[in-house]
This record gives sequence, structure tokens and C-alpha cells, in this order.
Amino acid sequence: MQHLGFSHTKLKIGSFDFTCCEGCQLQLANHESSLPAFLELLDIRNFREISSERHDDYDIALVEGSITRQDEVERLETIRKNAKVLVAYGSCACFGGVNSLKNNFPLDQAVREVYGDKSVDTLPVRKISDVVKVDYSIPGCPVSKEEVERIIVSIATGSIISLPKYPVCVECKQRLNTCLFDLGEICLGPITRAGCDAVCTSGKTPCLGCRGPADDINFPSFKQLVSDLKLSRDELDEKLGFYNCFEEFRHDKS
Amino acid sequence: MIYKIITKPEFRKFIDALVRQNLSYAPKEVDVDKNGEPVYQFKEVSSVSDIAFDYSVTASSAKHFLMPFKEDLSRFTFTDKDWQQDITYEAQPIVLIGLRACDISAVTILDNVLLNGQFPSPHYLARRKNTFIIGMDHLPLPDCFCKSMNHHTVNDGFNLFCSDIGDSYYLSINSSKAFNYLKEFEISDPTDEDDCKLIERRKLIKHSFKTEVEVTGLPSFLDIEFDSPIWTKWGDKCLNCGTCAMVCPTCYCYNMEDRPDTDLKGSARQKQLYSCNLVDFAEVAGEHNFRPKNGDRLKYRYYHHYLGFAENANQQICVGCNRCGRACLADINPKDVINDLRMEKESCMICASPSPPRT
Amino acid sequence: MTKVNCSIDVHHLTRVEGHGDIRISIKEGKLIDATWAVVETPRFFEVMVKGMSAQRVPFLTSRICGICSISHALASIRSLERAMEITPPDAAEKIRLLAMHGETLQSHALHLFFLAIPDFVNTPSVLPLIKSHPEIVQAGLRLKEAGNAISALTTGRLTHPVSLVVGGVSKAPEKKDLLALKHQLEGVLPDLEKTDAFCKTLTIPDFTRETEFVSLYNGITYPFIGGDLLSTDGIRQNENEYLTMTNEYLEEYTTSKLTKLSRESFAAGALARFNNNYAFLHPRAKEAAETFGLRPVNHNPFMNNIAQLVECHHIVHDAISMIEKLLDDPLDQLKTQWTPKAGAATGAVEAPRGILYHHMEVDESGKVVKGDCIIPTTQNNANIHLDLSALALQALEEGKNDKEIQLLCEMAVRSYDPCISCSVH
Amino acid sequence: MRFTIPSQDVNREPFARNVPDFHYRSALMQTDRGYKCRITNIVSLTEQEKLFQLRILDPDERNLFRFRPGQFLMLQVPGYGEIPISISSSTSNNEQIELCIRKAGHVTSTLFQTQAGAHVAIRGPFGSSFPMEEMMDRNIILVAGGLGIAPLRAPLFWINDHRDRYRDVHMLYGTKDPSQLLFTYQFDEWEKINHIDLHTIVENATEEWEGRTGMITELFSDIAIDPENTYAIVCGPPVMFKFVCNYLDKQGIPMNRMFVSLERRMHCGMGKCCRCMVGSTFTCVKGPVFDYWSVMNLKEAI
Ligand SMILES: Cc1cc2nc3c(=O)[nH]c(=O)nc-3n(C[C@H](O)[C@H](O)[C@H](O)COP(=O)(O)OP(=O)(O)OC[C@H]3O[C@@H](n4cnc5c(N)ncnc54)[C@H](O)[C@@H]3O)c2cc1C
Ligand code: SF4
Ligand code: SF4
Ligand code: SF4
Repeated sequence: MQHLGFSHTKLKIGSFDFTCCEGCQLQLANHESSLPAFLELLDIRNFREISSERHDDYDIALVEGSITRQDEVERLETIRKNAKVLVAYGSCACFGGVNSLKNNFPLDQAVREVYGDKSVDTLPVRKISDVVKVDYSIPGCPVSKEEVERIIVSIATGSIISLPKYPVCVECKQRLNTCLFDLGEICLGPITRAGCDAVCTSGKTPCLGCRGPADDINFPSFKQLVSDLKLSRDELDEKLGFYNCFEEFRHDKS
Repeated sequence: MIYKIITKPEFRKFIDALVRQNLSYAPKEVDVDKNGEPVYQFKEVSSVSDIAFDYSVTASSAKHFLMPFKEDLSRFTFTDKDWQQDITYEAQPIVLIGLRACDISAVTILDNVLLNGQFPSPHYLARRKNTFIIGMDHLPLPDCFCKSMNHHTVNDGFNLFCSDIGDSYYLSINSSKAFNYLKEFEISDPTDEDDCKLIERRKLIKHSFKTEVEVTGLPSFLDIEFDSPIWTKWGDKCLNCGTCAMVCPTCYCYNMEDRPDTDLKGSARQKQLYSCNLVDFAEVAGEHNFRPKNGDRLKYRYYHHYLGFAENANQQICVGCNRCGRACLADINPKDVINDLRMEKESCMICASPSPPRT
Repeated sequence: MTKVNCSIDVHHLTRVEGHGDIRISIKEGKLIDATWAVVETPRFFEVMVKGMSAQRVPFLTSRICGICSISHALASIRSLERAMEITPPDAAEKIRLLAMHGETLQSHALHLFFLAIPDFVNTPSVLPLIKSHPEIVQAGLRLKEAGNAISALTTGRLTHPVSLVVGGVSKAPEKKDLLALKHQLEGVLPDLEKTDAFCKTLTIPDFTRETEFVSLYNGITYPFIGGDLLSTDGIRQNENEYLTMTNEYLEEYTTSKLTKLSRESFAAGALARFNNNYAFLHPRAKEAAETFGLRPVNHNPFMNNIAQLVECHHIVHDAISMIEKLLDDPLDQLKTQWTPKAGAATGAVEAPRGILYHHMEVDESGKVVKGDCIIPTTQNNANIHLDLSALALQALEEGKNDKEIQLLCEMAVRSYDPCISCSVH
Repeated sequence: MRFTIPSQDVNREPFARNVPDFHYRSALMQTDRGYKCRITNIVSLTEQEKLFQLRILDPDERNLFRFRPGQFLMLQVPGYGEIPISISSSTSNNEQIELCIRKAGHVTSTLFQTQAGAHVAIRGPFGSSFPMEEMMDRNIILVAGGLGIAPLRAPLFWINDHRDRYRDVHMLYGTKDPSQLLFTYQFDEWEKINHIDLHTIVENATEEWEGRTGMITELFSDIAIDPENTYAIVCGPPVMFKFVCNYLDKQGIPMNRMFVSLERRMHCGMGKCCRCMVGSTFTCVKGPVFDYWSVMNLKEAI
């Protein structure tokens, strides 16, 4: 920000993936029109998916995916040591994501089912912050490129990073969608953090809460809503558990 | 105001000509809800057949045509050691068709808030001046309470208002532009019979209201009931979702944020409509929140709507459309909240004790 | 003098989706070991689907892969709809096909420009190309953007579709947006020409190893969703008989499974589709193939890159004409109401990297009791593996050094555009 | 073509009543455009506070910008945001504006990185002010807690400019630690030149600290108050002014002669964004300066 009398050096960045679908990394390559400008902000030191160059002198590590094997723990710890700032991006990194559904089954049973008698290394799914300290989280499945861009710009300009504190309904209403509860569905929009521009509900698909709970949600009232509308509690639980973002609320069986 | 009569087929021709030539928005059916009822919204239309003239109510109001949910108030362009601020007040002319009397009143209220006083909003003015409004009357829905707010009729704020008198519309023409357009179509002067029909129609509308909200003396109630337990009661239900404010035709609170461009060569100062129900509405640096509880925030929405804020001449800004009540998932609606407040107040009057002490 | 010793160890191959290692060791002219090992962590999707409501399943399975999420969603949807005997409306089928086009176009563009081309011009990534070949990078970005635009409009988002649901499509694209999309697609036609011209300047390694190719086949159109299973060795099967086509097995060195059919290995993907369905390509795509000397049946794995480019031609033209038809459709009936029903069936689709099978069994309440997914890269693994040995030996004979051999091997693996996290789902 | 609505045409229609005249330059600028300023100097006061001296670049705008003690402005830091800040300089100094800013969050942290010579913008002045004329020929007690001294400097400068029109002036100033005392370099000037009776106090004394230790209310024991003839201006955290005003109230100073400055979240400064509502009052328009009686009547003010 030359005009204010200070400037910033390019961000030395590394992007790393653990157990996930790599969809979040893929978002970094989207938004084609602003892509060259976006890459201009960054000095990519390590990004296996798009470049063969690898260096360990990055300031910011973008970490995608959850942790499901011992070698991943070690790799993550090294990354944490090298990086000044560690950003968990994507619901897998921030909450465990869909991978966590595995934790609903006994591990050995899961292995037997898929791999028979072959021995397969695997651990219960953990989110990044269960293993190392996370400086910032960008949730979403996948993350929205706009938000990643905004946050990278914030880091580049030395701004404070914040996510919307309000729920998805705000954005959903701004897109003039018909509320899915009016269509007889259970939608997690009222308790899920906004910032996705209500993509799912705008496609008439209920929100499954990939961005995790908004600030200070009123869960008892939400539960009341579901029961008042005579909607299925099982379905609610299935939705709350989908991305593993509502752990603390899901088991509140009251 | 000039009054004319136009037959319904001729009216359709008129509207068709208008919408084919202008960017126009009118009620359209967008969904069918779980009870089989159609859901309407103001959407872009390109011919008269797109328009649902017999619509009940749109889920969202038309305010965002005048006051977008998100807009850039100004832009900064950074140069080497300096910057430049650019502001444009531009609006594409639009036609809004089918606004109800209360919707038009809401626009007038927004005019008052945003154009009066020391700091009028040029952005709003640019849009407002380029908006051509055609209003239409309707029979109230069971939960409309605009009559209680005295907004079931409207005399101002539109270009043309159409009252349904059977085979024809009774037109109130409030602008020369509208009058000039209509000259190209078959319109006639109202006969005595038409006048009678209009009066009948108005009477019918007036007597069709099923929901009454007693608002006399409400401002002073609200003033006294600031610490009433009912705010906690309703606040406990509120999901802080902001839906009510988004669909409301008069909620206008907002948030400002600077959004630097990805190439860092400029930045937009973005305004986003907000809601006093959202958690960080009154949060300041150091994480201090002036309204930490749901009830505090909910209360403020009611204060703003029914007590009025000093800057807008203490005007009540609710027009009684009940869009907020219909949209609220927690089943919070003005009628119930106000009645509750009134009961609370009246029970206090009976025992002659003051409202509960503030904590 | 020919070289006799060589040892290559590539840990976590770059510019591919997921984690895989290449290990080659040659001693005194003899191949000791050549492996393509997938070291990605397994995720157990087949276990996760158990007990999940059918309507939620496509949202889960699309998360198998960030690049081919639409294929995964549609494979699940197809298998569930067939299992529960749901017939989606016609218009929904069209939108789904268009969605596939979007995904294939964006995936091919991503692979060609970001992952494959850097090897051919000897740069570590696409980033230096932004400066040295801005024209071609821009063309690539526009093609990718067009693919993304199709996905966004037809499924509500670029990655992980939101409006593809069991029973149809939950939200219709607006006509106005369809029209804009059509214009955008017309706008990238010159970019395809540019890419053709550029790719002609690249040297495609001369390497051939005869193998079997498997793809979908319907005998009417270039296949993307459903149909029979066809191999260049002459095997043809019904979709539900997918297991006889794949014959999965496990190896100790890799976390991904492997497959085989008539021979030791087979290949799926753009080249396989091309080899089996050349007749159904758009004329303009055939023309493009001709200029590269690509004719069925081609056995050079590096030509998979060119087959992808040829498919891009086909897709853009086909998408334009599909949109023209959709613009005349009312698009008001997009979803069939359905009630759960017990059953089991397979859904096969042609993902960008080849044939993808989902097989689901549901109970009468619409909950999945068993799931099976066989992914294109799984099917290609054995073939990649065998290609590597042959390629390394050939290169050795040509007197190439370790570095050159390593690059060649990496390029060969990348040609398959392997999608590793997919393969270890 | 006849039915197209060209914008000029619509513009002539008198839909909106009381249409303001936006060609009037000052009105236009105050709503969205800021006056561009150069940061001429930055003085580090403590670790957390800096004094920014700004000069409006355009001479016409500089002339246009006149304010009263107690008013605030909206400070725009392009690319970062806009925040309300009290004007902390003399109303008679038309050449430069001083702002005393504490590092609190996003925008303020950025300001702490800027260098002299950088350009920012201001909109305003906004809000109400201390009724300095009404206080003439009376005693004044200024009470500042912590950063509360920032908005107090404007009235202090005013008093100094018109020192003969005021009787006894006491200034009570308290902070947590001695290191947090701001403007210590001006203490002598205030006391010796302007004859302000300055009393300071800190909550936590250090070894070097020779002054008083305790809560700010303890300073009242040092001064004699003539309730009939005294006005008070109190700025600081809400808990502090509640205590101070209660004390002064007990001393017999009428509530409408005590003034406080309130803080709320603000995004516009013009009574539009509604973020600063207290009860049904806009802090940015009716405030930030309120007399204590009004504050007592504002719901939720303290
Ligand atoms: C009338 C008035 C006068 C003020 N005078 C001064 C002063 O002289 N010196 C000083 O250091 N501070 C003053 N403040 C407080 C100052 O405005 C906040 O410290 C500042 O807004 C924090 O912004 P930030 O971006 O650094 O913090 P963040 O916490 O990052 O704030 C984000 C946004 O929240 C809003 N916000 C946060 N805190 C406040 C707040 N306390 N008041 C209003 N909006 C807020 C702003 O719009 C800001 O852009 C004053 C506040 C008001 C209302
Ligand atoms: S659909 Fe979901 S996000 Fe949208 S308003 Fe309804 S509950 Fe909120
Ligand atoms: S009142 Fe209802 S609509 Fe408004 S924020 Fe609360 S729950 Fe949402
Ligand atoms: S507060 Fe509710 S009833 Fe009143 S105008 Fe707004 S939406 Fe309509």
C-alpha cells in the first residue's frame, strides 16, 4: 500500500494437501479473469498440484484436507515449523469435513469392507487444529474463491481477517430465494456462517452447513423450529453430521 | 392527480408496450410452497404475459431496486504515492409494476429517511428519480395489517396507481410521463358509475382486513417497556438470521467495508444492507458488544419500526405488510409481539406498578 | 554406448491431482523395478455412504474428487435412479449432459494448460508461461472459464454441484444466462484454433505400447452418461455387469486398487473414448484429430493429451447446439417426484479421465446399504505401471540420461491426467 | 421507441419530495467524498496511542472545514476503511487537524503503519459539540479518563483561546499506568501559561511515579466545587463517567450542566446506517456530546 507510505513484499506461499478431494486447491485456479492478478500477489514456493518447484521458505502455508494417517501428522508438523502463518482452508481442514463420516464406523470394519485383508494405514479423522496451531480458518466445501482472494488480499495488505458473523439466511434472502423450509425441507442456513453467497440454497438445495456454525447461534430455537414443522429429527442429525461442523450441537439430544 | 379509466385488455396492451421497451420488474410466480401456494417475487419481465397480475404478495419487497443489498458507494484508485476517489451517481431507468399501496408508502418512507435532513443520499436519489412506479390495489391477505399502520391507501410516491373496478382499472395518474404514455391508448374519463365502483372497491378493501394491530400510544409504551421481560421471551426464539430485515420494505440499516481489488490497484467502499438482529450489529473494537443478547437486538428492530428514530421525525416506519412475520422461521411477527407488549403494559396498569426495574 | 544403470525416485509427483510416487530402477540394462505407487490416504467413501439417505449421497460422493465432482454426482444419481426406478425428466437429462460437458472442458483445459504443457516447453509450472506465452495461457484460461461457466450455470457452482439431485435437477438455468453462455462458448472457438496451432509446435514423444481401451458406447452419440461398456478387444457388456469389466485386485505397494480385462492392463480416458467412438465426434473435432495424425485405434499414451484437445472441440460445438435446443424448451419440468424403493443398480459415466462406475444398493426407506465406486484412475493404474517399464527401457536404449528418463516418465504419468485422490476414495 | 424511459426525462418528474440540490458542493462532499488530507506529522504518544496531524490539501475545502469542540469526523483510510474519530485540535487552527488515535483494530492498526506524507481523507465534521458559549463566565471541570483526553483537547484549546471568558478551570486526568498519560509534554503549558488547574492520578503507580494513586474520583477531594457556577465535561470509559457524574450530581451540579461524549459503532456519521442508535437517538447526529440528563434518558446508554 504505497499510497499510505508502506509497502509489502510478495507473500511467499505454500499450498499443501492432506486427506481430501483437492477441490479447494482447485478453486485457487478458478476466477480466471482475476487469476493473473491473484498470482501476482503471491510468490509460490511450494504448490505440488500446479508446479514442480519446491522450496521450504514460505511464510504462509495454506493447508487443505484432514489428517488420517501418521505420516500426515509428521508432514503437517514440519509445515507448521516452516510457516509463519498457517491457514486451514476448506471444511476438511477446518472441521474434518465429509471424511469424518468414517469415524461413525469402527476403523477395522471400514478397512475390511474396502480392502479385505490387506493392511491399510489409517487413523480416525482429525481436523488440522487437532494436530497443530491454526492461525486462520477459511471454511467451505469447497472454499469460495472470492473469499480466499479476499483473505489473501487481507494478508497481503496486512488487514485483519474476519469472516461474516451472521448466518446464510442473510445472503439467501438477498438472492431472493424461496426459503427451503417453505418448501418442506430442513435447511441449516439459519445456523451456518455466511460467506458462500448462499450457493446451495440458490440452487434449491438445503444448506448442509459446510461453513460451520455462525457466531452465537440459537440452536435450541432452531431445533424447536424443526420439531414445530414436524420435520424429521433423523434427517436433521444426518445434515448436522454431514461435514462434522456441528459436533458440539449434534449430540445435544435434548 | 388525473383520473382515467382503462379496460383490462387495453391495460395489458399498455403494460406490454411499456415492458418491452424498458427494464421492468413485476411480480412473477417463482415457486410453489409446501402447502401448494404460489410464491411470488419482483423479477425482471419482458412481456405482459410474464406478469402475475393476480399475485397475492411478493416474499421480498421491492426496496432493493432503490437500495441494492450491496453497492459500491465509491471507488479508490491507487497510484504510486497517492490515490483518487471516484464516485458516480448513476442509475438505469427502471419500471416497477404491481407495487401495493403499502409498498409505495414504504418507498415514501425511504425517501424521507434517505433524502431529507442534512445528509441526503445521492445514490438513492439517482435510483429513485429513475424509477417509474405503477401501483395496484388488492384485497388484503388475512395477515396484512397495513390498515392499522394507515398505509392501506396511498396518494403519493407513484407514477400511476390502478384500482381494480371489475372490467376496468381506475387509474390515478400522478406524473406527466405516465399521462403522455397513456394518451396512446384508449382511456376514458371516469363516469359517476366508475366513481361509485371505486368507492365500493375502497370500502371493500378497508373492510377486508382481518388483522388489527393496535398502535395508538405505541411509542410511549415502547419507551416505558424498554426493560420488559417480553424482549427476552421473544429474543429467545429469534435465530438472529436477519431474514426479517432483508424482506422488509423499510429496513435500511447497513454496513460499510473497504474491499481492495485483487491487483491492489484500487479498492471499493462497499455498502451492504444489514440487520439489527445480526450479532455484530453494535459490536465495537475490543469485542465489546453494546447489544450482546438476542432480545436486545430484536427489541431494536421494534424500536426502529414502531417508535421511530429521531432523525426521521419519529415516524413509525413499519407499513404493516407482515413480510417479516411471514418470513420469520421462529414465528415472530409484529402483531404478536406488539400485542404481547400491550398485554404486559396493561397488566402493569391494573396492578399500578411500574414496569420492572432495569437491571 | 548405451546406458546401463538408472535409478529414479519421484516422491509425490507434482502437477497431478493427489499423491503418487514413481520408482524405477535399472541395473546393467535390466529392469529391476518400475512402479507407479499411489500413496494417497484412503477415505472409505464406500463405508461412509452406508446408512445415508439416497438424496444426500450425490453430495457426498461428489466430494470424492474436486475436479470430477459432477461425474461422481451423476454416477451416484444414475445408479440410485436406476435402483429405485426413477425416470428423470427429459430436460433434466439435457442439463446433466451439459453439466458433464462443462466439467470435461474445464478439466481438460486445466490438465492441458496447467499440468501437461509445462513439460513440453520445459518449465516447472504454468507460471513462467504467463510471461513467455501470454496468448496461449489466456486462451487456456478462457477455455477453462467457459467450462466453469457451463458447470456454474447448470449445477449452481463450479466444484461440487448443488442442483444435480436424485430425480432430476433442482433449479433451472435462466434463459438469459443460457444465451450469455452460448455467446461465451462461441467466443472460445478461436481459442481452440490457437491451441491447435500451439500444440502442433510441441514434440509428442514417440512411444507405443499396445493395450486394451475401455469406454462407454451407445452407438448413437459420443458417450458421456450411461450406455454399454465396450473394449477395443471386442468385449461389450451391459452397465450393470461392470464388475466383469474391471476385475479389481490389490497390490502391496499401492493404496489404490488395480484392474484388468483381456490383458494385463487396460486404459480408460479421452484416448479410450476416442478409439471406441471416433464415429460420433463432431466433424470439427474429427478434423482437428486428423491434423495431429490421431486416428483410431492409437496406442501412444502421450496422445491422450491430443485426444483431450479433440474432445474440447467436440464439447464446445455440441454444447452450443444443446443450448440452442434448451432455449426453446420450457424448462419447467425438471424434477420427478419419487418415493424410496429397494433396489440395486450401476451408474456409469465418462468422467474426464475415463469410465466411472458407482454401484448402489438401497433399502425400502431409501437408505444406502451398500456402495461401490470404481474410478478411472484405478483402471489406468496397471496400464501406467506397465507403460513406465516399457518407456524406461526404450529411453535407456535411446541413450537418455536419468534426468531425461525421469522427465519422460513423469510426462507419461501426467498424460493419463491421473486423479489420485479419486482412485483412493 | 416511444415508451422507453430515458433517464433525463424521468429525472424531471417530481417523485421524490424535497429533492436536495446536489450541485451544492459541500452537501455532496459530505455524503460520500472525503476531503483529501496529507498526514503532515505523526507523534508517538505511547505504545498504543499516536497523534496524527493532518492538513486538508485543497484550500477551498480547508476553508470549508470548520468544527466545534466535541465534534468528530469520519477518517477514511483508502483500501482499509472508515472510522469515527474525535477532533483533538483547536477550532481556531484552520491549518491543521489533530487526531489522537488508539490502536484498536483493523483501520487503526493500519494507521499505525502509515508514514508522514501519506494521504487519507476526512468527512465531516459530524455530531454535536460542547456548548462552550453557554459555559462562559463559569467554572469548568474537565474530567478525562484514559483516551477520553482526545475529545477534551478541543474544548481545552477553546478555553485557552478564550481564557479570560472563563473562571476557574480544573482538569482532572487519570489513567491506569503512568506510561499511559498522554500529552504530558503539554502539562506545563496548560498549567503555567493557561492557568488550568491540572490534577493527575494513576491506578497503578510505578517506582518513578510521584503523583497520586487511585481512582479518578479521588481527585475531587483536591478541588472545591461551586455547584451553582460550575459546568463539567466528562470523557472516558462508561463506568468512569457514571461514577464521576454521580459524584458531581451529589455535589449539586445540575445534570444538564454535565456533558459526556458517547461512543458507538458507526459506519456513516450521517444518521443513515443506524449502527450507533442508543434508544431511539442517533449518537452520530444528536451526539456524541450529550448532557447527562439526556444520557440518563437514553435507554442503554451506559
Ligand atoms: C464519536 C466517536 C469518537 C471517537 N474518537 C476516537 C478518538 O479520538 N480516538 C480513538 O482512538 N478512537 C476513537 N473512537 C473509537 C474508534 O472509532 C474505534 O477505535 C475504531 O472505529 C476502531 O476501528 P478499527 O477498524 O481499528 O477496529 P475494528 O475492531 O477492526 O473495527 C471494524 C469496524 O467496526 C467499527 N467500530 C469498531 N469500533 C468502533 C467504535 N468504538 N466506535 C465506532 N465504530 C467502531 C468501525 O466501523 C470499524 O471500521 C471514537 C468513536 C466514536 C464513535
Ligand atoms: S433457505 Fe435456508 S438459508 Fe435460505 S432463508 Fe431459508 S433457512 Fe435461511
Ligand atoms: S425475528 Fe425472525 S426473521 Fe428476524 S432475525 Fe429473528 S428469527 Fe430471523
Ligand atoms: S416491519 Fe414487517 S410488517 Fe413492518 S414493514 Fe417491515 S416487513 Fe412489513
